[in-house]
Amino acid sequence: MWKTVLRRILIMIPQLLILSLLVFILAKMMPGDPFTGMINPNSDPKEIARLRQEYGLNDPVWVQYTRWLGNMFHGDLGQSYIQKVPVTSLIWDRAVNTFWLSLMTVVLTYLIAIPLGVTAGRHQDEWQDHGVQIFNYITYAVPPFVFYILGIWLFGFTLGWFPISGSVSADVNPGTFAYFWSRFYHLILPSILCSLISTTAIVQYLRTGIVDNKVEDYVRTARSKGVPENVVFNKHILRNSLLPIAAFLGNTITGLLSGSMVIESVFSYPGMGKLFLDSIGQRDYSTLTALILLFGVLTLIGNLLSDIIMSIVDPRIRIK
Amino acid sequence: MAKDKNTSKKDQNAKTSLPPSGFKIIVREVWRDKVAFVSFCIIVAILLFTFVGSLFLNKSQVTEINIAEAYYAWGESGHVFGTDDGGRDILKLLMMGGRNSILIGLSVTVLCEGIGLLVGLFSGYFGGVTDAIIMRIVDFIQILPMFPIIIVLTTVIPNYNAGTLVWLISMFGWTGSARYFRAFVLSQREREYVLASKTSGSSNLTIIFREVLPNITSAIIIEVVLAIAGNIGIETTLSFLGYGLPTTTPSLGTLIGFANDPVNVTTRPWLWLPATILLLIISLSINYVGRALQRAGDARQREN
Amino acid sequence: MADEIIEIKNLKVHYPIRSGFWNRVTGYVKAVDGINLSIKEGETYGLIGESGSGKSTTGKAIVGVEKVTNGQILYKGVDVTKASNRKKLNYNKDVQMIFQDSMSSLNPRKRIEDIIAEPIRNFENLTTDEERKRVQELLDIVGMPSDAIYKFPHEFSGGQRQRIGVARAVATHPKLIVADEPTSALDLSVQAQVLNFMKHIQQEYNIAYLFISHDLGVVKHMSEDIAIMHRGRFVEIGKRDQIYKNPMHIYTKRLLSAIPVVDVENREQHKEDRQRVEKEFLQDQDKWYEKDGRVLPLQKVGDRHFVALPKDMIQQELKEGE
Amino acid sequence: ACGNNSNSKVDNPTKSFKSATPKKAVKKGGTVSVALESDTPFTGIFLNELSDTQNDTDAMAPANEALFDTNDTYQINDKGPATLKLDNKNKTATITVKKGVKWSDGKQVTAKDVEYSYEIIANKATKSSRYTESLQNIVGLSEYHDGKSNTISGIEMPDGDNGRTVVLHFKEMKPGMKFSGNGYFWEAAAPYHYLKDVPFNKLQSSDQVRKNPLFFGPYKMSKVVRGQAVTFVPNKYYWRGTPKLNKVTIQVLNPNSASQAIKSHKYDIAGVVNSQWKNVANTNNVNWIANIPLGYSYLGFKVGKWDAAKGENVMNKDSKMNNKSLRQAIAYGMNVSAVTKRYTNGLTFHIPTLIPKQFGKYFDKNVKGYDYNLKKGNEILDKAGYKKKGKYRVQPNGKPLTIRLAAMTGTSTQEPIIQNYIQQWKKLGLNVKLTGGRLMEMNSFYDKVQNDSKDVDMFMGAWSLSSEPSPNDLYSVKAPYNFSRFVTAKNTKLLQEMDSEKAFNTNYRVKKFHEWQKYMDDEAYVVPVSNSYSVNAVNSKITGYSLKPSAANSLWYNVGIAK
Amino acid sequence: MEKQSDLLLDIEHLHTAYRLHGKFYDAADDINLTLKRNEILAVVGESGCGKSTIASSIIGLYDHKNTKVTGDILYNELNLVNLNESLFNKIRGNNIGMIFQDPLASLNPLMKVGDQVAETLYYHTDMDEKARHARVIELFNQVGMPRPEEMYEMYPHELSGGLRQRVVIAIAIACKPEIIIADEPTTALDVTIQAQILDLLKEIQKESHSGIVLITHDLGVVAETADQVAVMYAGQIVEKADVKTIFQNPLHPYTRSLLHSMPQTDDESQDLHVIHGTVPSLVNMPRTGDRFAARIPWIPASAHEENPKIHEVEPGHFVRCTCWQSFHFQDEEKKG
Ligand SMILES: Nc1ncnc2c1ncn2[C@@H]1O[C@H](COP(=O)(O)OP(=O)(O)OP(=O)(O)O)[C@@H](O)[C@H]1O
Ligand SMILES: Nc1ncnc2c1ncn2[C@@H]1O[C@H](COP(=O)(O)OP(=O)(O)OP(=O)(O)O)[C@@H](O)[C@H]1O
Ligand SMILES: [Mg+2]
Ligand SMILES: [Mg+2]
Repeated sequence: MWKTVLRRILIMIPQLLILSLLVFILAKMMPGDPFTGMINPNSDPKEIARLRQEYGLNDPVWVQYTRWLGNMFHGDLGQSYIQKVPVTSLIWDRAVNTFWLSLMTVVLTYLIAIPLGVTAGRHQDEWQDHGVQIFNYITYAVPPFVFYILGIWLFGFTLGWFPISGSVSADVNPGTFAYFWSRFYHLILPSILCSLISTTAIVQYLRTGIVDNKVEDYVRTARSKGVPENVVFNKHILRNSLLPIAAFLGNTITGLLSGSMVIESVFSYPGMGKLFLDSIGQRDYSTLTALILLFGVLTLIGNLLSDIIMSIVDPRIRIK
Repeated sequence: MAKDKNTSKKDQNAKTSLPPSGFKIIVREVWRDKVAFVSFCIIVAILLFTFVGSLFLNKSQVTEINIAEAYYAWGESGHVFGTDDGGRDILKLLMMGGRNSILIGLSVTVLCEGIGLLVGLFSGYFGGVTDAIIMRIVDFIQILPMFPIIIVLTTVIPNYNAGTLVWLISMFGWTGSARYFRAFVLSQREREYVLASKTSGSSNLTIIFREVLPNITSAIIIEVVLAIAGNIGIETTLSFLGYGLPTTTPSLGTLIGFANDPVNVTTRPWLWLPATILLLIISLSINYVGRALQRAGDARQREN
Repeated sequence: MADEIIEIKNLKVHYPIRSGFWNRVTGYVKAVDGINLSIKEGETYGLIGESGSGKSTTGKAIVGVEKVTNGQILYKGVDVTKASNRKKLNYNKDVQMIFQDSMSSLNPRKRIEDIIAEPIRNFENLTTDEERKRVQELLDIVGMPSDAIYKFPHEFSGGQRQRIGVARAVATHPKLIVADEPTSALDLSVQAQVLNFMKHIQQEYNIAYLFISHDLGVVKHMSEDIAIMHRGRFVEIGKRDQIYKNPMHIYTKRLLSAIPVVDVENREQHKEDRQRVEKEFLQDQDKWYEKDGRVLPLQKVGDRHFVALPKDMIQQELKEGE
Repeated sequence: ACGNNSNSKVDNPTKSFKSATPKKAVKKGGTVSVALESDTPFTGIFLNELSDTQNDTDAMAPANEALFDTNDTYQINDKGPATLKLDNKNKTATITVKKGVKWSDGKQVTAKDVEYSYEIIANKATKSSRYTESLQNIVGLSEYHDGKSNTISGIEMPDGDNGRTVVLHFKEMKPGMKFSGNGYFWEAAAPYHYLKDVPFNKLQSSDQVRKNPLFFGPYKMSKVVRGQAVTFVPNKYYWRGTPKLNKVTIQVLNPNSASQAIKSHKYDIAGVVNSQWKNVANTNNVNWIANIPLGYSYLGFKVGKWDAAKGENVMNKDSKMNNKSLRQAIAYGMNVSAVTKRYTNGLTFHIPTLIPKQFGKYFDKNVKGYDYNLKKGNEILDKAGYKKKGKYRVQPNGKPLTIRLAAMTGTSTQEPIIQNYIQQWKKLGLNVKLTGGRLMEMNSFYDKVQNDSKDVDMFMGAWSLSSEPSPNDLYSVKAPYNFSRFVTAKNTKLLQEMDSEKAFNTNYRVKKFHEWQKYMDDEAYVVPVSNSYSVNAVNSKITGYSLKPSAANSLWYNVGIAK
Repeated sequence: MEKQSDLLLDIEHLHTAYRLHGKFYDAADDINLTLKRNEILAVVGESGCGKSTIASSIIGLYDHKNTKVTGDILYNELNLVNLNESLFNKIRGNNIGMIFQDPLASLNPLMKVGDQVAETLYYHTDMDEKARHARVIELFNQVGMPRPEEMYEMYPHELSGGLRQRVVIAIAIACKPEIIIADEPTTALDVTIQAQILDLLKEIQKESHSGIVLITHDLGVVAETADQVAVMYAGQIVEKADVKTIFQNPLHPYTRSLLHSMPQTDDESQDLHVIHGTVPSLVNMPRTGDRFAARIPWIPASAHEENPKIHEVEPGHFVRCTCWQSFHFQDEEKKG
């Protein structure tokens, strides 16, 4: 298997190169540049031109690309034009935030989705099932941001139960319990809202899995062994139905780092999604290319992880 | 003469004994399932409301700004659903917007599913190297972060409108359905009727389109129906992030996008709520119909 | 004497196994590994073997839907392993196939008329009326009511469907039909219908069959010549009686002994025989096979009777047989 | 819409605005939280010489004090941490830091600290964006920048590094030099003793700048949550005395959430988004503290091109928009007052000229600008030969006339407002289309406008101004920011006179300003559109908060909780 | 249960009906069967005649919402019909073992085969884990699996069809049940393996003295293994006797026709016998009169009983309807 994994990783390299070139060109095609935002009567246009020159933005695109690529092979993703810090440190900062938010979201998602899916599958076509389905359809059809904004309005402002922006409050010291609590407290509302609407796919897969597996022959075999019904359900039906969800896991894990543009901008949460949107708005090329590339890598790793996970949990599948 | 009569009678006969796998089973299944039937009626009603309704509207009139009438609430001055920030009538915007969004959803679906179907058919049927190459391309496109790239492209493309939006979304959307259809084709290819056709001397193209394709129609119908439901709402998220359509092109996305501003969420629900509910109803209805179709498809699967 | 209509020389079909770091071909499944066979006009050639022995692969290679790794299939003296040659000859007009699973071999979305007419449309230029007439005739031949042409496959029972499959196979008046387990999915009485029927049309149109099955009773009923296949090769070929009355290879004996016999009185006896053969088969593998488990080359032991055994053993067997 | 329960505070907000909180007795201690409204995180470069975003400036405000206090017309006075003496004859400015002005680590602010700012700004390695043409008026600065010398020859420290006096030598003296924000010299100091060990190229990412910056203002930064929040505690060495509060926190808030934050009192001080005024107007326990910032929005017409080689604007006499009547008619077609009233209840208002009222005498109140008048617009067009052909007018030469308008995205009401103007112009028979079919985001907008794109005939932009009133940077031949690219002899002459030697005479300068405003009003190359109040919701328990220019430098020293 | 009676299973008037389009249709119609210790009872018949229906009724595994079972299935005086689930769970796997047709589908793809066997032991014995493991190995030996220790760790897809079926058998016999129900245990296998599996079943039966219900449609299999045979047609038992009688003196027209259509005759040139018509589906099944009558139309209607009963024509030989007395094959007609 390790050989296979290694091979898959090798195959990723050309894919990423193409992706990086694509992204680089796209980024350069966007109107404006990092210094467009500096236009105001207090800044000297000549100075802006000078900075452009100094940052190498006047070079031909391919020169910029090869320079960027060369630096990247040395682990240097460049300096953010806007934040004026190395992109790696910037991303690292945001990735940590996003990681916690996504982790909470994922955990909650599974905590909510699995019981729902199980209920729906077990009571197929009964009222429980219909209830779950309606919930599912609603969370699927209502645009997420409407959901988030209503949530923030109700729980953040009107009821005042939760903070409404940021990742931590300003007046706590890192390392203390208060700090930890504050971070957690900031996560609760966004992660609950986010998880509520991301349950759809899992619930659906689980339900279908259970409905399908219920009538499989091996379930009949289990019953013929005299296995009690609830064990039949948990040990045989449920476990087998969880397989397709296990396949999600890989992508979910890497999704932990990509963040969600929508939730992060609604909550002004300084994560990867927000960073991405900001870097587009501010034409922060270095951050932008690094991010898209990172998203690409994460997707690839996610697919690989999914395959590995599947091959671990499902003995029938061996990754080739 | 007599023979002719005979055949025509048989033809009638044939019509009545269409296999329950076709259109009939769908109708039957939808009719039997009351929720699906009601949903179907709702869809028809919405289509009438948006498409026929829009016929009576003049686009430039609907999107005309009248600042004096901005922000009328429900029912004020004859605006049933109030007006938006430019004094445009929400009800009329809803009609046109609904139509536009449905059209966008349909076009995206047609493009994505069309390309996906072709790719899936060829890739699945020929297998081997063809399949390997196509699937690598699909893999590559799937690792592209779709939303980020769409957003970048919307800022790059000079005259960004509904058409370009459709193309942009479809550019990424087809891969999923290609994979999906390919899986079906693969399972069909295993069936011996494909071999039988080969030994009967049919060409590959004939086999793909005349033999395999009809057998995955129910999968296609289901996929397409469910995809429409998903695609109608697809521009709303873009609108939220600020990369949606211009307001001169009313759409559900631009209407729901009013919810972007919390002030509107809390104090002017008429701006975004009707569109949200309309979108919800459309999605729900299509989903319920899709479900019934899926059951019809399953029933067929069992019969096979 | 009947002429040979197809001759197979040293046919090999190997499927590559890929593995290793670069996913390179590291080995082959030798599904068919060098068989020689010739089928005569109007005769039935039976092909028997356990699951996975390569029977279907052989059949598919003959009709030209499986890529041949090596060897020749000569039809009218032309090597038809090349697709271009098949096309030139309208090969599949003359060589057709009947499949095991009648449901999956009929396109569920097509009417019977279109199913049966497919080879006619591809190989012959008939007007619509002529074509319909022909389809009606064919249905008539296979004993189906004429209104069947407007129906769909799922409206028929298994036996009927199999007959439709046969009708399609004979539509272009082929000279050879490869029948791959045509009745294994059918009930006893339905099987009888289909088998009878296949025999009838054979007599009527002088069709040759390559009849593939693992049911020895059925093969015996159908075929004059029989080949026993194992691990992609033939272990024994011969006339029906030679095989059934005087089997020489242990594998043939094993197959034969495993057939359930409707002879309640002697069933204990059968069981003992069976187990004795099984034991022999398991014990002396290298006596019967090459060291790497492959089947030995065939040796002639009688008129049209060949067996894959070393010469010395053949002598011994022959003596024992006497 | 909800006109029936008319509420004066809602409909006529400006009446309830004050520029400072009521004076009350202050109690010691307390915490104040401030919302920093921004939809992006702040950068967090806490060094005046390197920071180039307003967010950073706002985020360090309680700790950051400038060298000079000003009066309400931005004229530098002697009340601040340092004094300024201008010598026109010798072309020098002498800055003297007061004794006792100390960094928050207790060290006196020295001449070297003042001088070091210039080093940071001018040194190439720091990549500071503050190295401007105006500053190069200081003798020796560009030589230092180009590496030709190791010191800045035009900056003298007569009492040595540790003295408190710095003498700046200028190549030329400017009338604006006595005003704060003029850009001719730097108004801050950098803690040399604290920064000297940091190489210039590392400065902007160093902890000394990012995490633990040093200031001499009333508070010092105690903690920075990168991009999100800053916490301040009192600077016990502060030269004016002890600040009142125990703690100040500044936190980034999405402007979208501003109104809700105000209503729910999440922050003690928060800005009001003007279009959300109605939602917050009835909030209790807040004082509305407002001022009118220096700046305006405008409609510009493209009549030429920037010649990069020559570094100057070149007007194209034959360009489509180079027709005074057309421009005037377009200006008459804008129902600015109706729009501002509708969407902001007057918090945004129509302005007549390009010099803001806040500049006092320099503002010419006789210039009336263009009020909405379709009839007049139509007349002008008719007279000028723009005949109607079908729905729209054609150019006098008979060619069809389509005017492409570039406009930026902004607040949520920007879209209807622009569409509204387009409709008004349609009533004049003018066919106006948006460049690109929709509002452009900022980058695309400036990309097109700055590069004189063919797709732009007119554009709606906005400038925020420094406290020095001269419009030279925006409208002169040599100004790249003269996006209209109009160049006329009269304009050039007026602008030059404004900043000439003679203009040290204030009356002369005022006269020239008035002449220029009249000229610009008539020519209408750039039509002023509107300006807005900037309103802050300040918790009524807070006292000492003021938006008066004279209070700016000592603002945070004065803010406290009322007893 | 010191003294065990020889009668293991007594099925009386069993009716099993499935709900189709809202109505219940009997798929097993008045079934009377007995199974004795040391006996293999074969139930034969063509596809769809209700064989599996009987099996699932005995072991109580059917969809309770859409299936109606009435009558008695007595096991040691315990009526299994509509027995309480938890009680039934004590019996399933323990007293009654079941072997299914498709060995791949019948095994959980995600569990090691050894664990699947051990699971039965877990619910019916108080063995600890080690003991269970040992017992599984013992069972694997018993069913003739090579390298049982290794096999324990395998997953179903890693085994060949024959080995999988052995695992399924091991599951069924793990607790030495008194009754084993084998529903077409060899249909999916090829001849040599089929023979091995059948031999194995017989051995097991010999050793454990259990009773086996063997469901099949292959008359050869019946001849090789069964002691008692019940021939089914359209939901009913049409003939029941010991195996010798069935093959040597078949009476019911259906039994005779089936035997006749086997390709076992030595004269290959002759046509095989074909039974006229087709098997009726559940919904179209005639509910009155002789269900087989339609397929032997040349036998006059008067020969059939109006409501065919099953008759004991000689001791231990039961035949439904009296039509057998006047039955002859169509081509024998002339001979009279
Ligand atoms: N496409 C393929 N790729 C790889 N191996 C294959 C392929 N098709 C068949 N094989 C292998 O070739 C061998 C022969 O297969 P074949 O289908 O000819 O057997 P068969 O005798 O027809 O068996 P059965 O009685 O089960 O139909 C088997 O081991 C099979 O696994
Ligand atoms: N769950 C069910 N619901 C409805 N009808 C059923 C159900 N199960 C079986 N049947 C019908 O009952 C009849 C008897 O079915 P059963 O499975 O017992 O036949 P069988 O003799 O086992 O056939 P086979 O040899 O094909 O396994 C058939 O007509 C079948 O279609
Ligand atoms: Mg085969
Ligand atoms: Mg069955």
